[in-house]
Amino acid sequence: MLEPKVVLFLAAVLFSAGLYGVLSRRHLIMLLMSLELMLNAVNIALVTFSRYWAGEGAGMIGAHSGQFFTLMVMAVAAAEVGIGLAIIVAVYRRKHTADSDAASELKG
Amino acid sequence: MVGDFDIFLPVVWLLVAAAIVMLIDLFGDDPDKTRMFNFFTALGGVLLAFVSLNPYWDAPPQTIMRGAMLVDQFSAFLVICILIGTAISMFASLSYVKRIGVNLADFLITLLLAASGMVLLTVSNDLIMLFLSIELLSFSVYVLTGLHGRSGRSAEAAMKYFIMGAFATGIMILGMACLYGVTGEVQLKPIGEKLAAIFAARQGTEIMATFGMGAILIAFAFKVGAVPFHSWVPDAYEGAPTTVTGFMAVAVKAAAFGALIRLAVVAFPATASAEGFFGDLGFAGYALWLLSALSMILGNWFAISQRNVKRMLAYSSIAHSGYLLMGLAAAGGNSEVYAGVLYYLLAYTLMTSGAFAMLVYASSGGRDIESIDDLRGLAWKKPAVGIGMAIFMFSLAGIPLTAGFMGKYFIFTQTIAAGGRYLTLAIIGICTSIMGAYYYLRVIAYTYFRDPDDRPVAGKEDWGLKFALGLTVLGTVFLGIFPQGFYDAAQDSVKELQHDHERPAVTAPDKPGTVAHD
Amino acid sequence: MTADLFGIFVYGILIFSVAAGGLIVSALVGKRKKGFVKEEPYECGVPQIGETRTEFNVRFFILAMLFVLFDIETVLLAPYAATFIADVHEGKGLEYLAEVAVFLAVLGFGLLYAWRKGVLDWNVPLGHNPDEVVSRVIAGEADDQASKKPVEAAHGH
Amino acid sequence: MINVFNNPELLLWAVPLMPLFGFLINGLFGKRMSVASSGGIAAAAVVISFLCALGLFVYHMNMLGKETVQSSAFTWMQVGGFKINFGLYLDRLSSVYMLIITGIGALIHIYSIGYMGHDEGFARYFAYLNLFVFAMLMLVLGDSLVTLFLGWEGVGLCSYLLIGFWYKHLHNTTAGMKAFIANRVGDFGFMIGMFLLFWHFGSLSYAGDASLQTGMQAAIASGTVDTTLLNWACICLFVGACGKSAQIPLFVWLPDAMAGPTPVSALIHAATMVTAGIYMVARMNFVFVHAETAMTIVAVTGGATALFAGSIGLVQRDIKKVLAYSTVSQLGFMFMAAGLGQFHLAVFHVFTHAFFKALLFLGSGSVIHALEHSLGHGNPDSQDMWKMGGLKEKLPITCYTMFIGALALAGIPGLAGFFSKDAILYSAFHRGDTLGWIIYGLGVAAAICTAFYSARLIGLTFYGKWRGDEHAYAHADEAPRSMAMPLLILALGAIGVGYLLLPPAFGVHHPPFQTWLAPIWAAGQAALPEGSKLLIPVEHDSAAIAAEWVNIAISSLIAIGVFLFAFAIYSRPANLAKVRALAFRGEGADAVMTPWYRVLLNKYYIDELYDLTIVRPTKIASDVLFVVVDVIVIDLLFVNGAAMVVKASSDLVRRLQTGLVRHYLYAFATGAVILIALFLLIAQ
Repeated sequence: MLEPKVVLFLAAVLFSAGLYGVLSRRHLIMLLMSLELMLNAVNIALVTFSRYWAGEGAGMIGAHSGQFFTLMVMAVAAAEVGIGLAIIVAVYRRKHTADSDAASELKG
Repeated sequence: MVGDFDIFLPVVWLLVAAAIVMLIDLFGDDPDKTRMFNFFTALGGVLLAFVSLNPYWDAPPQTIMRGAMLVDQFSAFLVICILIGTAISMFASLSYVKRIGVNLADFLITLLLAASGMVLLTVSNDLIMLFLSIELLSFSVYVLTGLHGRSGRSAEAAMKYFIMGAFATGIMILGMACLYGVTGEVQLKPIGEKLAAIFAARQGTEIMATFGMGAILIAFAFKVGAVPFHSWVPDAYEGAPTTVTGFMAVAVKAAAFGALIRLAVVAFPATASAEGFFGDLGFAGYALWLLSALSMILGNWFAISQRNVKRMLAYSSIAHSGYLLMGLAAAGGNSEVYAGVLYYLLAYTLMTSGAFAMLVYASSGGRDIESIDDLRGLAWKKPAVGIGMAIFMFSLAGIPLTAGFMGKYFIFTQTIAAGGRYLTLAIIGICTSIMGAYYYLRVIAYTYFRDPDDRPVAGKEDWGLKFALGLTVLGTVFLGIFPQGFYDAAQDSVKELQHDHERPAVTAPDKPGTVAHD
Repeated sequence: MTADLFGIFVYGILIFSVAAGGLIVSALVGKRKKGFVKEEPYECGVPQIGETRTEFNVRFFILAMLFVLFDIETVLLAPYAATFIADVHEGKGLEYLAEVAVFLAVLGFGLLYAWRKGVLDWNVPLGHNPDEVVSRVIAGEADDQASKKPVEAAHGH
Repeated sequence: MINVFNNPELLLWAVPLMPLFGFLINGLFGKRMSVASSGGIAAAAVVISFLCALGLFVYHMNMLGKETVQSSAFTWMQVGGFKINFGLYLDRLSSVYMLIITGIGALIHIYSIGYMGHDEGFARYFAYLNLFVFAMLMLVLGDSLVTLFLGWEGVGLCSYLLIGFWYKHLHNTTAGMKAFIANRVGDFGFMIGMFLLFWHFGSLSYAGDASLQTGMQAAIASGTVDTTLLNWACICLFVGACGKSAQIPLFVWLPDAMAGPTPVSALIHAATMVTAGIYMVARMNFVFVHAETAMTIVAVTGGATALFAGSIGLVQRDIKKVLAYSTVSQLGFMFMAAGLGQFHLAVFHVFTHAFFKALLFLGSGSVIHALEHSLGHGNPDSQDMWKMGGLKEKLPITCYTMFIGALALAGIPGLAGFFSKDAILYSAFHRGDTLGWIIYGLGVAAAICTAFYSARLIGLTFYGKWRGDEHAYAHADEAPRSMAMPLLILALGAIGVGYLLLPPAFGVHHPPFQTWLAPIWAAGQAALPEGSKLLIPVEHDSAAIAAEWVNIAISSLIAIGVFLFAFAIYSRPANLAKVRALAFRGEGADAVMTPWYRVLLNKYYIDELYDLTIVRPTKIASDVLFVVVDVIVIDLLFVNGAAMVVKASSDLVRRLQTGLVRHYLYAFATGAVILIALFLLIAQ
């Protein structure tokens, strides 16, 4: 069995990669992908914690909530992609580019 | 489970109304004919939700869904704020959405979904519900922001809000994962108990707990638009359709502050340790202190140079978040202040949604009021604009006999009573609200004391807008002159919140995570 | 166990610092050149010739998105199934059946909405949405020269 | 009706509520009413209110001997242990103010019917004016500092609305803004002062069981009077008073506020609102007597303001500006008295000043009204004294009543202003320490200025030769009866009210005004140590009487001498015209100068000399003073400057909001990292 530490490490690396992507990318689709990466990294961590607490003999709600939580996050992430894409398309139709810098009409 | 069904009723009515409007929109032939029917269906949903709150007023708290939700008077108070904001936004939008080329049904559906997300947020009692309801309201508000189909700015605003919001969601879910990781619980009360134990034991896990709480706090600070997580606020507020902006400003804030207070009181331990960042400050006192001070200073400071009225109101809403956060921060020293925060939220709901409705009303010739120059001398062409705008601006500036003054008064006196570093915060608050008076009064000066331009003013406004304005004007003045009844209600609501969650003193266990699983 | 996680999060913060450091250094040291090529999402320096990808009909994407949404929401039945037996033993089976019926009804309602809005019709044009936009956005491609100009102009001042 | 009259509480509520009803009626239906009905309702509301006040004062307080009338309406708010009842409280101090506000208010409402008759916005005007009276009455009749503060804000709001009444002139707008901002600075001080008092005493009420007075008594009894805190509290309260009562350095708004309609200037900016600061200080006298430093600051600020504003008043051309600076100067006198501990003299000067200053303002309004007929509304020439002269012929009633007002203002013996001002100067003279002499010096210098500009105003306006547009002179008509009647009543007041507080030198040891107010100061006086300089003298030995005679002689000489001197100068052109026939023999070019004229010319040399040696340097000095202090230091740096700096910096920082979403993300992430790092650091 994998050490929880290792899996959590993976989660942290993925989350950081997502964070880095959000901060360094300008293309909106890449931004969206990085954001999803962050959510999914947390999913891994949640599942790991859930397993850990099951091993500690925690009550049912405590032990399984992490897994429920993950499912919920997945569903929300899917919805987020849907809405995100719709918004990006709306921006693209007006600015003719998916570069986040092009949308800077509102400022000051 | 089915026995508890009536507890869901507020949300259910909103969702049922949304579903009916959806069906009419799908199967109705002519959108113009079904317009009024849609509107009254949605309004009926809001009213029924309001009525179905009645059993929870003056009643003991009830939990449902194995404790995932908790309905008490505290949430009822906030739901009232949210429903008022929703109803005002609906009334104000009746003809406005048509003018900007949006299908009324689309608007109503999304608005009702957002409102139900907010209602759920105020009754959430575990991390999963908290997460889901925040996402439900956020997604709806993203869509509402980008609803103005013809405007590039609306799309840009939605994009910015979405990217920033999704980022904040990522941070929040990370924080929630950390809290779950250290406590093994998702419900707020057990989390609070275990966190208290963890902080008492101090075996290293408190670092992760701290990190988790910090991340959640940051996400909420983002939702309420506190500096330095405020950057989306002016852009999103300016780009969104005006009535949506009003809704965003008041309802999102009420829901987010409600959830934040519940988190602060229930889940984040105030008694964890004598020193450190909980100490006498209660929940994350330093951070809230800092966020509040920054929001008050920068919000007002940025607002001064704005000529775009909506943008100015956006920065002012950041400043108002600062005043509210001041209440939360001071709660570490004086928990009476929560009642002031609730009162302020109600006052803020009325005056801000009123101010935005007034902007819609003042829009002339089918054109949105953008710059403050568009308001020149409007008070003489449309006296109602002058009086209403003056009342809202006086209220926002915190001038006596208005709701805004009483709200500030309650928060400030309680913060001062908390003493110590909160006194400094209160002084910053007073100074910045004097600074704020400048730009609010400038709006009045423009409406009254500048020569009107030659542009025509719009003809007849619809009754919905007038109703919304009448309600908000009367509410603002009434709350300003007779605050006591509302303040008592707020105090009752808060008492219950704290009473219900009074925790027994926690002794340090041998090992974190092995405290009794209840 | 969780105590060790601090190291991981320090690592995370380190990653962030490296990211921030790179951004700050490049912002401070790097020269700023604005131009058509620099504004391209892919700054590889090679001029783009023609379309690099064939365009898909936008409906592929919308359908795919719908599929993902419904697919994942179906996953939410899993926790329901996990607790179902226990509740049946408690004699709450009917209630739970009603609950899942409501859930499925909501999903079905969403499908109905998409259907009536014409998303599932293959041959009818999609409202006023210009086709192919989604595929172009996803491919990260710029539009043709003509429509790019306003953006250029916007960057000019 | 008899029952209402017998019930003092109902009567008390009627006093502020009548103007409120007037406001509501005018505000809601005023548009559809004529000038007569709109103004009639407004005036009737205030007249009824005055009658109620009179009933309370004469019947309940004097005949039945009721010391106080209290009426608590409801618990307004309760925050923690802090409870505010919303109620009214009438005692001897507020009764004086109540009578001034309703009495003079009623006269000014009546006057306004004539004055505003031709203005299209009269309904709005009367609505605001009624609202003002209501707010002002709440200010003086409220039973706690919080109610006082609400009224305080209310009168500020009304003043703001009324100053900006003629919105078409952009200048008015900025004047309104300036007034409002200066008042906010004052409010800020007031609020802090209130909080400090609340901190110390746990109450803000001055009626009922748990009041400021009982808190003060308990503190004295237990010896825990924190004089440092009280000093700060009183200084903060005084900052508030400076804002409202136009003292250095917050006085700049008052001269600008003259942009509003003239009756408004008379009511708000001379008789009532600007004296709210004095009311507050007098109300809090039992706190102020414990704050010696604050008292010194009050006295010195008052003295300095009196002289400073008086000297500026010497060179103003605008008739209303002269009166405005004069008001600032007289308010300085009042604070001087308050700062010396002689609160009754401050209130007495408020009382007399209300009469003669309202009279002067209404008179000047009558002049402006007469000239605007042909010069057109808002023409600055209608207020320029250099373009007037000889109006006595055209406006006899205005002239003579204003002459009385000017004499009273100048402090000519026998008139109201003399008694109140002389008593203030005497209290400084009598004090005998350095502070007393400084204040006395400032006061005497200010009194010289006062006499001078009073005479100059009358001389330039009503005497001499008409120097303006002939057409305007020809069409200048005496004011209608509704305007003349208030002038006459106020003139009677300006002559008579001074006799309510005759000096002990005249053998009056218990003047009615002083006796009436004595209970108000009793607590404060009792707390003062024996021989304190702040005590109000009760016994007058022969030495004191002698000193008082000296003081009376000095101030009478100054007033009469300076007044005659200035009047001789400024009514000179008229003499010139009269003697012109004697001066020249023949017409045109072959006119020959007569010896008469040489003498006259020589006198003119004296005038020139005077002009060169006294007038011009004074003028230059006060011009420089005006430019440097008023415009540069105060206008630019203090009021506008602070706002400008904030605005400019705000313009700079708003560039941080670049509009690029990635910059927002950087800001978010940086903020998050700093905040979380802070958490982790503190948690360690």
